[in-house]
Amino acid sequence: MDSLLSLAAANVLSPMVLSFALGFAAALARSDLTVPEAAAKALSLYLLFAIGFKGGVSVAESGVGADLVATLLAGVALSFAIPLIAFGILRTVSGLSVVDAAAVAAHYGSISVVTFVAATSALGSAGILYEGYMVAVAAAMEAPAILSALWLVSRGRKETHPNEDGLLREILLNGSIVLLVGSFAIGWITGPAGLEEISSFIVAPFKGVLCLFLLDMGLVAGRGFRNASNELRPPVILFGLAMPLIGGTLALGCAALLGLSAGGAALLVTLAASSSYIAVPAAMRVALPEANPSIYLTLSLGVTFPFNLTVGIPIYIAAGGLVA
Amino acid sequence: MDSLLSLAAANVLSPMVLSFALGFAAALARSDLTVPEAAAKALSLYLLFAIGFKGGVSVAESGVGADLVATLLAGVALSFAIPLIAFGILRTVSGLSVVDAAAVAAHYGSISVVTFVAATSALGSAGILYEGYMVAVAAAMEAPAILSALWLVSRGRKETHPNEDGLLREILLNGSIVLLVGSFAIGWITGPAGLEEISSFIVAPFKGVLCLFLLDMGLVAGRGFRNASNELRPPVILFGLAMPLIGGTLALGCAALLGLSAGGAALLVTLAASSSYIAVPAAMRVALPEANPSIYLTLSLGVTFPFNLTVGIPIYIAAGGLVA
Amino acid sequence: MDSLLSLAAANVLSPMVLSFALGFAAALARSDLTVPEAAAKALSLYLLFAIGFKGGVSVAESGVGADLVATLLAGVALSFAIPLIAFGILRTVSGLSVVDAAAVAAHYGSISVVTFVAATSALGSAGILYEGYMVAVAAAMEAPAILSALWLVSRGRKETHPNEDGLLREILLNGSIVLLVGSFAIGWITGPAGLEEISSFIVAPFKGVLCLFLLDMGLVAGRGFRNASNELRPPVILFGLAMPLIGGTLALGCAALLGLSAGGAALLVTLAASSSYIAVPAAMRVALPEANPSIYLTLSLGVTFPFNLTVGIPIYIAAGGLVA
Amino acid sequence: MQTHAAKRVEIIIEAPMEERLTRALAKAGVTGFTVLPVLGGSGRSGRWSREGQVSRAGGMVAVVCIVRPERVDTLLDAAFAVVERHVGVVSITDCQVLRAERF
Amino acid sequence: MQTHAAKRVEIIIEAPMEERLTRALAKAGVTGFTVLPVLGGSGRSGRWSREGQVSRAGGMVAVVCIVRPERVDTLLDAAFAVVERHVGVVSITDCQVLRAERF
Amino acid sequence: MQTHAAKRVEIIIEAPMEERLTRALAKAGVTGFTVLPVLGGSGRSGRWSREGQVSRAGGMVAVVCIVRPERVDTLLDAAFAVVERHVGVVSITDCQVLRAERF
Ligand SMILES: Nc1ncnc2c1ncn2[C@@H]1O[C@H](COP(=O)(O)O)[C@@H](O)[C@H]1O
Ligand SMILES: Nc1ncnc2c1ncn2[C@@H]1O[C@H](COP(=O)(O)O)[C@@H](O)[C@H]1O
Ligand SMILES: Nc1ncnc2c1ncn2[C@@H]1O[C@H](COP(=O)(O)O)[C@@H](O)[C@H]1O
Ligand code: NA
Ligand code: NA
Ligand code: NA
Repeated sequence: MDSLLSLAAANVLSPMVLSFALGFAAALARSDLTVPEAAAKALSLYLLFAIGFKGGVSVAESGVGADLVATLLAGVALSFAIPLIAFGILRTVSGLSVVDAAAVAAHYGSISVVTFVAATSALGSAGILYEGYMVAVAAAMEAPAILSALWLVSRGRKETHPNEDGLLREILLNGSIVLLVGSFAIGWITGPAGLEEISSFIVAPFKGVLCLFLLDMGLVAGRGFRNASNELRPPVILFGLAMPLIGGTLALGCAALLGLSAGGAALLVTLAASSSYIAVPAAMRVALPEANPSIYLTLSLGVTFPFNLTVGIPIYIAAGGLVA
Repeated sequence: MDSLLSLAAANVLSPMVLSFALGFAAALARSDLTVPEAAAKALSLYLLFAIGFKGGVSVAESGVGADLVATLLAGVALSFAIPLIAFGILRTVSGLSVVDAAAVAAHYGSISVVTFVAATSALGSAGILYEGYMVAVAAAMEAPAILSALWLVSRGRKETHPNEDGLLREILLNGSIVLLVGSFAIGWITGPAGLEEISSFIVAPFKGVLCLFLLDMGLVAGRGFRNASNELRPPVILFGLAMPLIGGTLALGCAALLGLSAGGAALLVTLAASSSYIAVPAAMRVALPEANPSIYLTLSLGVTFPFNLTVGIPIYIAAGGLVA
Repeated sequence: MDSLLSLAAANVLSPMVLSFALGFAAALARSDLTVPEAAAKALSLYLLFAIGFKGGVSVAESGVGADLVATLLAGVALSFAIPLIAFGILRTVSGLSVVDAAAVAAHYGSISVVTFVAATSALGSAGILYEGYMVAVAAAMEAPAILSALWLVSRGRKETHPNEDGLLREILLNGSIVLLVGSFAIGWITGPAGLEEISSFIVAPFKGVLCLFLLDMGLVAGRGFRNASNELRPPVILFGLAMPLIGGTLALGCAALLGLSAGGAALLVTLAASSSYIAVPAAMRVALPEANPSIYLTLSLGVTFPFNLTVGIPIYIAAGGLVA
Repeated sequence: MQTHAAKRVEIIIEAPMEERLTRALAKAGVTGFTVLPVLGGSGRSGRWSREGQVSRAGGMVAVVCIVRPERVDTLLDAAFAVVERHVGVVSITDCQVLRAERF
Repeated sequence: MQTHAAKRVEIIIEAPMEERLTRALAKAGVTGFTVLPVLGGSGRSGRWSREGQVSRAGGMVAVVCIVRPERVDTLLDAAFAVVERHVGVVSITDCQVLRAERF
Repeated sequence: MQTHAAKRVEIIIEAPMEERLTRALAKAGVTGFTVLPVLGGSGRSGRWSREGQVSRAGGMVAVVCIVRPERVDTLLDAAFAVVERHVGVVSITDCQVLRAERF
């Protein structure tokens, strides 16, 4: 308990989380502070490239076995399953329509790479190791949830086909998955020698870049929250706080069965607990345009993301320590 | 005198100032070299974040006392007072209209963060220490001058109210003030431990980033100068060269009274001598749209900024050494 | 031969080349991965600034003599001559019109800075030194080829004048030449002391930035190739693979005559072998709008650039070793 | 396909005024508009370009509003009150729209 | 100078739909169009702005097609099939063009 | 509100030609125009997009000029001389403007 508290304090008072808080507060105060869209996108490319590359290098160092495949499959299964649970809960407690509930559910089955990155960074500060292949698991968990959500909607009607117009291909080849998997492969191929060549670009400044990126995330989350908070009724907000813990608990069970390390377990829990706000919203605009974006975006980015970043990650790290 | 000359030489031949000169020359030669707007904005966010953060950390290290408050108040007073002096001079010698003179005056009461950053960088190269809270003083000096200018204009007529349409809130919450103050607070809270985490992002590459940023400033200043130099009559240009020295002398007196260190005095003088080209122009477009932007922008960015960057900063540093 | 193979393997399996391959593959697979235009431009400004600056510093260290001037003149001569050869070959084998052939020829006489940068980076990894002034040679070789091409076209008709509407000035003052030459001058003036101030910005992260930039180049090249590959008939593609070797051989002869070091020879060969895809296409749109951009852009960026990056550079380095 | 007459109003205005303009439009009941970025331009106050700017100070934006013909006067009054003292250009074009119920 | 009557169709649509729209246009034989970026806007689904977005999820673009008058119905049918279920606005204006052979 | 008839001319042209076009316009006495960025498009020379470009080489811009009706022919002559050999599209629309003294 003590260590949980000190973990939480170290996390909340880190430059990363404080940068997010600064952005969030600036947006609520309606400051005109903004990070240009191109810069924000460049920062996210950097983070994806760096995290993928480092994951690949660590797999090159440690070798790869059945555990990678098993964890990948577990991640995919979680991503398929969590939307079904989320949908059931939302339909019971929230009063959202089928389409809105399915769209929200898709976000919680998928993952947030930035939450994952923040968790790896917190693990690093705490000196806890984790399996390098968790990056690949993150990539594998992005898409399945979208299929679950489309299936949930299509049960009730005929017209939406998951593969309408190449949507499936689009989801699987979306930029962040490709970059994450690709840089993972590059890291794997070039190994520690490759890392040495570019480590003063992808390792040394990493946390600082993360600060600026989280500043922008805070701005965006704060703006979304300010504009749309009145569309979120209390049961929906509560869902945004409880669902990470439900998904996380499920993932904790998987981690125990898989025999992951403490750090690996913390990351699998974080992935399950996190919710998407890039890939899934874009897919929803194409596949379920009737779903209201201010509900799913605000909930994911304005409620669950800050919750995970501040309170969630220390809990998930502590939980990871319990099962390892 | 010798040390002033060697200081000046070291300053003018630094990669930073030469990068500015390159940009200025490229613009005058009508090269199509440009830094994309989003990149320039991202660089400035980086500089603000880094300078604010480092200031906060140094306050965390040295503690804070009455001197911080006294210097803040002195800065605010300078920012209120300088536009009145500038306005008087301009109305006497330049032939500018009331509105144009007030708009120009507002720029000189406010500050240029980049000039401040360049001065801290020159102090760093010369090994001169300064009070970390000077960053907070910089933030406090951005806005008051705008109010002075609006008051100068409104004396003559009824319609302009300083608080028209939330302008005051806009000025106080403008992005650069919020980021500077916010990152100062983050640095203060996280202290040296926080700095260590992100120093290879905000300390090591700082001067290099400043070079690229000054390259862009040179391009913009050169373009402005090329397009609008014929709108600046000699007395106005002279004002742009003399006003920094007048404002700086005033600040030097304050620094002596406040008992600032040599570096702190140099920075207070630099702040008073520098003129705004971001926050104040935007406020002028809203509040005094009749004022001619090519006068105030070109004077501030094309005359005073280069003057301060090349000749001014060494003088201000030498002056700071006199009163400490 | 052995060392050529190991050089080639080290080159192809470097993070830089693999990043390019990732981008190329992502584009062919029609992923929506993109680098924002502003970010790509910022990365290229960084690379130009860094490579120019470092070149200038190394000239400051080693002094400068007749060899610099001689090499510059050789580079200019190559840039004038190669389009004539290329044009002759294209008109003989490819069936391209006079205008299209001239436009393509201009690209091969000019140079690709990124290919040059990749070659310096490969030399660095292999521990081979080179003359710092090769950067200036690169800058000098950008423009002459354009004049050759315009002359080739104007022989047949009256209307196109090389200096139409200030085109010549535009070419000579184009952004990348100005930045390369300017930062070279800054590096020369500030010397090793200047480099020390900003080396953690322009030296340490250089290869990592190059990875991200090459990722984008791969995306662009792949997209171009996907869209326009059907416009490139086999003889034209073959030209895109053979012309680098022809130009490179010519340069190798010059390097031997000039007595360049192994690294310097490799770079002169690389410059001659590389083809432009920024400055020349823009000039062609203005001066030869009838030429089909999908031919010259795709050939230069989709065929020759990848060839040089993967297979060419190791060959040119090996060749440089032969004449030194 | 069934179309309906409407008016397309295009307002080119300084970026620092965008917020004020859209607030005035909303107050006048005009809740549909689209904001496009502007790279540069030229007018009585001379030539300018995004490249010659530090930050937001001097940029412009184009605000496009499509409204029913009977609403165009309300819109112009609201817009004019904001644009009046500022540089900027307002133009109105006749157009046709699909889905008239949206306007 | 000789000009010819044509129609200018402007379609404001969510960025993730751009690809589908231009594919539908191409299928309907409309091969000339220009895509402009959009900074923000307001409509029945509220106010939005590029700044309030993470990445491409919610942005919009404006697609401008200039076509001969007799082709406008084909174009509208194709566009409408894509826009129908989505937010977005379609407007049509009469215009004149140079070089009619290009359309 | 009092409005006045004018013409809105929209010229979509390659970015490297922008400078030449605006110079030609200025020479013809057209000193008011606005330049909008373009993300991509399609025409006889195929589909292109900003993303498929390295730097400025292939991008386009849209230049919008609002002029008095009697000046439109001068404008078109000046524009056409620049656009003639280049890819690009010119369209002219009737419009109304406020503050006619500005045009
Ligand atoms: N006739 C015009 N046509 C199109 N845009 C114009 C026109 N006049 C002015 N503008 C735009 O409005 C801005 C300010 O114009 P002005 O107030 O005349 O300086 C210019 O920079 C242009 O972007
Ligand atoms: N009347 C209108 N005029 C111009 N743009 C509009 C209008 N209505 C909607 N839009 C644009 O279309 C987007 C979606 O509109 P809506 O579907 O009504 O939410 C808005 O964000 C605007 O960018
Ligand atoms: N009919 C059209 N409507 C709108 N834009 C067009 C049209 N035709 C061409 N364009 C634009 O002009 C560019 C060049 O066209 P083209 O010269 O036909 O290749 C295209 O990429 C489009 O951006
Ligand atoms: Na999840
Ligand atoms: Na000042
Ligand atoms: Na070449």
